[in-house]
Amino acid sequence: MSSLILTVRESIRYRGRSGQYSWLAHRLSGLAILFFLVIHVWDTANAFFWPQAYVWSLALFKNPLFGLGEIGVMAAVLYHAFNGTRITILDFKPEWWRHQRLSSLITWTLFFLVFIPIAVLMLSAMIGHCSELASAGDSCLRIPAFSEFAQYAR
Amino acid sequence: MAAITEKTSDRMTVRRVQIEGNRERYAWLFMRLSGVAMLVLAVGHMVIQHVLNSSTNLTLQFVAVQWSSWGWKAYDIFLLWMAIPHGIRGLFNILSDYVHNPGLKRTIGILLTLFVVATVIWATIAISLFDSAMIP
Amino acid sequence: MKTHVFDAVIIGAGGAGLMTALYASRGANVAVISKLYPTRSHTGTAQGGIGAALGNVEEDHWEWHAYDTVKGSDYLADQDAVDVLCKEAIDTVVELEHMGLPFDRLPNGRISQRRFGGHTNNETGKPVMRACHAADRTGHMILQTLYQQCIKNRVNFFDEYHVIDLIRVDDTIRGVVAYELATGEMHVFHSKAVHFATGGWGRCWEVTSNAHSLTGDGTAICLRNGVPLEDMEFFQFHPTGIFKLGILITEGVRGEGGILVNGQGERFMERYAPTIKDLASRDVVSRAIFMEVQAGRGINGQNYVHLDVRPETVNKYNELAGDPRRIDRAYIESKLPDIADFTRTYLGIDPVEEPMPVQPTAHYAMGGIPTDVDGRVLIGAGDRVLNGLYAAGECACVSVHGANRLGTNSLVDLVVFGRRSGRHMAEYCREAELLPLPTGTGEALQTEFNRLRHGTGSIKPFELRNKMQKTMTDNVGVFRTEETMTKAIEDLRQLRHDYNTRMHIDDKGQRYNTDLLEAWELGCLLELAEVTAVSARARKESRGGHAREDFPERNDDDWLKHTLCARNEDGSYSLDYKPVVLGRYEPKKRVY
Amino acid sequence: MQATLRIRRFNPETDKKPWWGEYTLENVHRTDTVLDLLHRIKWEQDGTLTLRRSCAHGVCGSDAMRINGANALACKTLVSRLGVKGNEIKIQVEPILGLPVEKDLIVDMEPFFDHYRAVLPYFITDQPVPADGRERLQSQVDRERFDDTTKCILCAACTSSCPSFWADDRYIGPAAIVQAHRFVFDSRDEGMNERLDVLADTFGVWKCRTIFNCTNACPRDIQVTEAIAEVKQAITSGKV
Ligand SMILES: Cc1cc2nc3c(=O)[nH]c(=O)nc-3n(C[C@H](O)[C@H](O)[C@H](O)COP(=O)(O)OP(=O)(O)OC[C@H]3O[C@@H](n4cnc5c(N)ncnc54)[C@H](O)[C@@H]3O)c2cc1C
Ligand code: HEM
Ligand code: SF4
Ligand code: F3S
Ligand code: FES
Repeated sequence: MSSLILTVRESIRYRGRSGQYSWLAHRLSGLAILFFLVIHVWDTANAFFWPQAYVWSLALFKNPLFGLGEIGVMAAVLYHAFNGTRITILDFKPEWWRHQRLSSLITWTLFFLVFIPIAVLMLSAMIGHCSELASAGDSCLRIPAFSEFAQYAR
Repeated sequence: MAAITEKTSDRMTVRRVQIEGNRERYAWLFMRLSGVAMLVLAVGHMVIQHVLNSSTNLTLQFVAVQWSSWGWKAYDIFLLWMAIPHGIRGLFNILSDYVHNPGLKRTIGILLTLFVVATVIWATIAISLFDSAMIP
Repeated sequence: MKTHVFDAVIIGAGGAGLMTALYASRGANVAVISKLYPTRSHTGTAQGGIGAALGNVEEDHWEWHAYDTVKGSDYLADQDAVDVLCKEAIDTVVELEHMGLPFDRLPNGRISQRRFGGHTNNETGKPVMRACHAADRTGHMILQTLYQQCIKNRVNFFDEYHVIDLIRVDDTIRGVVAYELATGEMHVFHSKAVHFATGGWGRCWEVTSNAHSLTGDGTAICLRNGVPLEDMEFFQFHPTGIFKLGILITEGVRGEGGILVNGQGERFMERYAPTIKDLASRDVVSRAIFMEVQAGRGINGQNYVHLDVRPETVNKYNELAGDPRRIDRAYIESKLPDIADFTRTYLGIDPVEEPMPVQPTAHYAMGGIPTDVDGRVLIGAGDRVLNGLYAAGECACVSVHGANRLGTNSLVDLVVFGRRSGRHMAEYCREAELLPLPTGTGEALQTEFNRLRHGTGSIKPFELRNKMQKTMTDNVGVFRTEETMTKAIEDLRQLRHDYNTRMHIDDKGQRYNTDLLEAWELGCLLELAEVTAVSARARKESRGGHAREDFPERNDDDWLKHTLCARNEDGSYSLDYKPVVLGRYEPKKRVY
Repeated sequence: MQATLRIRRFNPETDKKPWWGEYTLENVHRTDTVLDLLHRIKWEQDGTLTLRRSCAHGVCGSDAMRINGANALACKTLVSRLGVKGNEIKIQVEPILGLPVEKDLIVDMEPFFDHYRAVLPYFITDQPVPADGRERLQSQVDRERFDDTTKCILCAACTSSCPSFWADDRYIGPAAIVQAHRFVFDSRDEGMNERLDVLADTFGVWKCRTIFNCTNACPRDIQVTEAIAEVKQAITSGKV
């Protein structure tokens, strides 16, 4: 465990360069996606095994708190995918490792270029949803009750 | 002094090597290959499900429409088979950086493998047996 | 005190020590003791190449190499030993290749060779391509390769152990005493044979190409144990050290066509050595630079000149000389990558675009522990062999370098004589007996170390070291006179007195006490500096690396002989001489 | 100019824990190296400051340490590169990470050399030497392939900059892989199977997560990550 503390502390303290930050971001994004994915898979499986729970969770996930998380996962997937591709390409083309600085720069640029418009789209959808509910006298922040979806019970 | 004018081949010598089979090596390859596959599958999935169709208007009926086609079912199953093992293997890589006790590491490995198998089977059943006609 | 028993111990893990270990370990149980991790040894810094008449590029013969070596030595080298050196050079270089050393290659796949100072075609007098090289890190590759082979052959290493004394009883060798850096513990290595390969002592001077660790320990230990040292007045100043820093710019730069230029933009070596110009031997070039500077022709009137290897300059002079070779940036980057790295790092200068500021730098000890061609240490003018005691490499004096060493010949010296002494030692150990250790071994050293550790004077070692380096540079440098050397001897006596009575160190601890060991090393340096000055003052002529303003000519009638300087009980030094072994080549005037 | 050095100190004989020592030096020049400054502190101010060094020009590999947060050789790091502000400079010096600190800037190098020895870092071949008693032949292209990795001076700057090595010191580390690369891609050497078996193992190349700190830290400008990638490729493709 001491090595965990050391790594975490020094990964921040050590004055590494783009490579170290790419690695940190890749690792953290990978973990974030995994966390989301596991929930997502088990949850989606409910569409078959337990529709009531699934529909309830759909409603729950419309909560802006989850919405923000979703944008985060989007960021994670995009970065992780681009950076993973970068690593893969360089791994199979070793001589390109000479240009790793450039390659991380390209990855980050690409990531922001793609992510920003997507984030805007997602955010506006979320805001639209909330204002719609608000005009109907409801709140998008309300946690839906499980019983609301009794018609889906098997 | 004729020797100096002779020239050896300009071609690089390439030789074959024999390396013992090793799980690490295949895992490494799998991470990259599944990664490339997911570049299309996962990013595509994210864009389609979470951008083009916002989850704010996602409904069971929408899922039913999608899963009425075997094409989409296959897409999702394939993504599932890539993503879960990839992600869990990634988690295992990270854990094995810090878990140095071989016994504990093995146990974690076994548990994670069981988890992958359970998840993949469970979700595959769900997707493939999902019958859109049953949705009201 | 811990005791270890081996057939033989080798002190030093540079090229000489490792080559010896490799051969000795084939027949005996050996230990290599080194105060540095082996790969940190100074052999690793050798750049330009290792000389051997392979004839891979153009006609060459070992006899030519021998002649160049003898001429380079200003006829002070022993010619029987030179023959051994040059003949076996070929074989050893090939052996290194067989051990995996990655030499640069020619288009036909053979070892690449280049020009180097003082190496000539004996018929035309023109430079010959004799220096086998691996880019400009030949020494690094030799050191790595030999260390790798030692690992392969499971040689025992004691890394970061300082040897501080030899155990000699009358005329027999019983082992050495070492100080373990990590713990501060004394260890006795009990053995039948001892081999010194501890390298040079360039740290006696201010501006030097030598590592901080090159403090002549083994040579000083031998001196203290009754071995008179040979030819100590001959210390080589390499002409091209980086201005002020002393970091070496290999002669290979000039081998590749680089030239020296003075403040007036003149290629001054044309005046001093009309035939081979910038590739004259080192003493000649160093003196030329010194004289240019004295005459006010340094760059901007300062005490340095320029070394110019810009492609346009090199190509211009090649064209003038009718030499078809042309070079470009890529060529320099591939042949001299480390040099380019040094100048970029330390000077911010790109050698492809700007000339480099250089000045002579203290570089190599021609003298040292006298040995025969099998590495056996010889005592006194009668060449009495001290059984079981060996030396090789820079700390030893065979003597193949005489009054001035040719570039590339040191690396040859290491491997040729390392190999021979390793073989001889293995054989010796087969027959010799392990004699008992005398009682009280190492106690005197404990006392000495305690004295150093707990000294209460007011002076710190570095002050003494600075003073020593200054007086050696000012008074026993490229040029010397009776007066300057007398001054140096007086200064050094005073420093030695201060060292013994008025010094203190800060670190009183046991573990990793580098403060203590630096102080002890200073003791070695002071002693060798004084031996150098004493030997030099007595030699009333100029020869090779020993240039006297008051005796500018070589004097073969009186001085064609080796100096031997012994240490007396009371700490004073006395001199003796022995004849030079001549052979095929009669001494004549040296012109390049 | 004036330099302030913060140095991580630890003396096992007197200290329970490491501490920061602060030292001020006057008359520091832009061309001074960090080693010069450490020497001045050791010689003029505090002789107990302990470090390894020898050649003083970046070729012996003794003085890898952590300077302003990143690994480098003290003797190859010029003050001018460390961010001089006006007439002042602040420099922080620590021992390299991942190896046990023995005293001040000295770490235990044995684990590092153990890993080095594990890759069989020596020439292996069964081929007899040429009958003419001369050198083996090697073409210039074949020689060029491993040129970069022959430059390694075993300074440990790379291995001790690698987060993967900090996490698990059984990882063989970039330096050992560089050393193995030097032999694996030498057309004269025949030990590639044994060597690659070591490197293909759990603590071999797969522990490299291409973090690239090693390449940035290498004072010899070796393309370390590239060399590691070549080894990975040799293992996956079965060709060298
Ligand atoms: C910058 C430079 C460039 C050079 N270029 C060339 C060249 O191109 N061609 C050429 O032929 N020559 C060259 N030389 C000269 C040559 O490199 C050296 O003379 C030679 O390497 C010396 O080798 P060595 O084995 O005798 O000693 P070193 O390599 O200096 O090794 C000394 C060993 O002794 C050990 N040691 C010392 N004292 C003790 C002690 N008290 N206890 C235990 N161990 C101890 C050290 O740890 C070290 O392992 C160059 C020299 C320098 C400085
Ligand atoms: C979208 C396309 C993806 C690509 C191109 C990709 C690529 C990669 C690659 C190449 C690695 C190996 C990194 C290394 O060994 O240094 C990796 C690691 C990892 N991936 Fe992915 N991946 C993708 C999607 C995912 C998904 C969906 C998840 C989550 C389930 C995930 C989780 C992880 C984790 C946890 C790691 C381990 C990180 C580490 O070791 O630091 N990845 N990915
Ligand atoms: S690869 Fe570079 S950083 Fe690593 S040990 Fe070798 S020289 Fe040092
Ligand atoms: S820092 Fe470490 S993870 Fe790989 S690229 Fe270098 S060895
Ligand atoms: S002292 Fe030799 S590398 Fe720094």
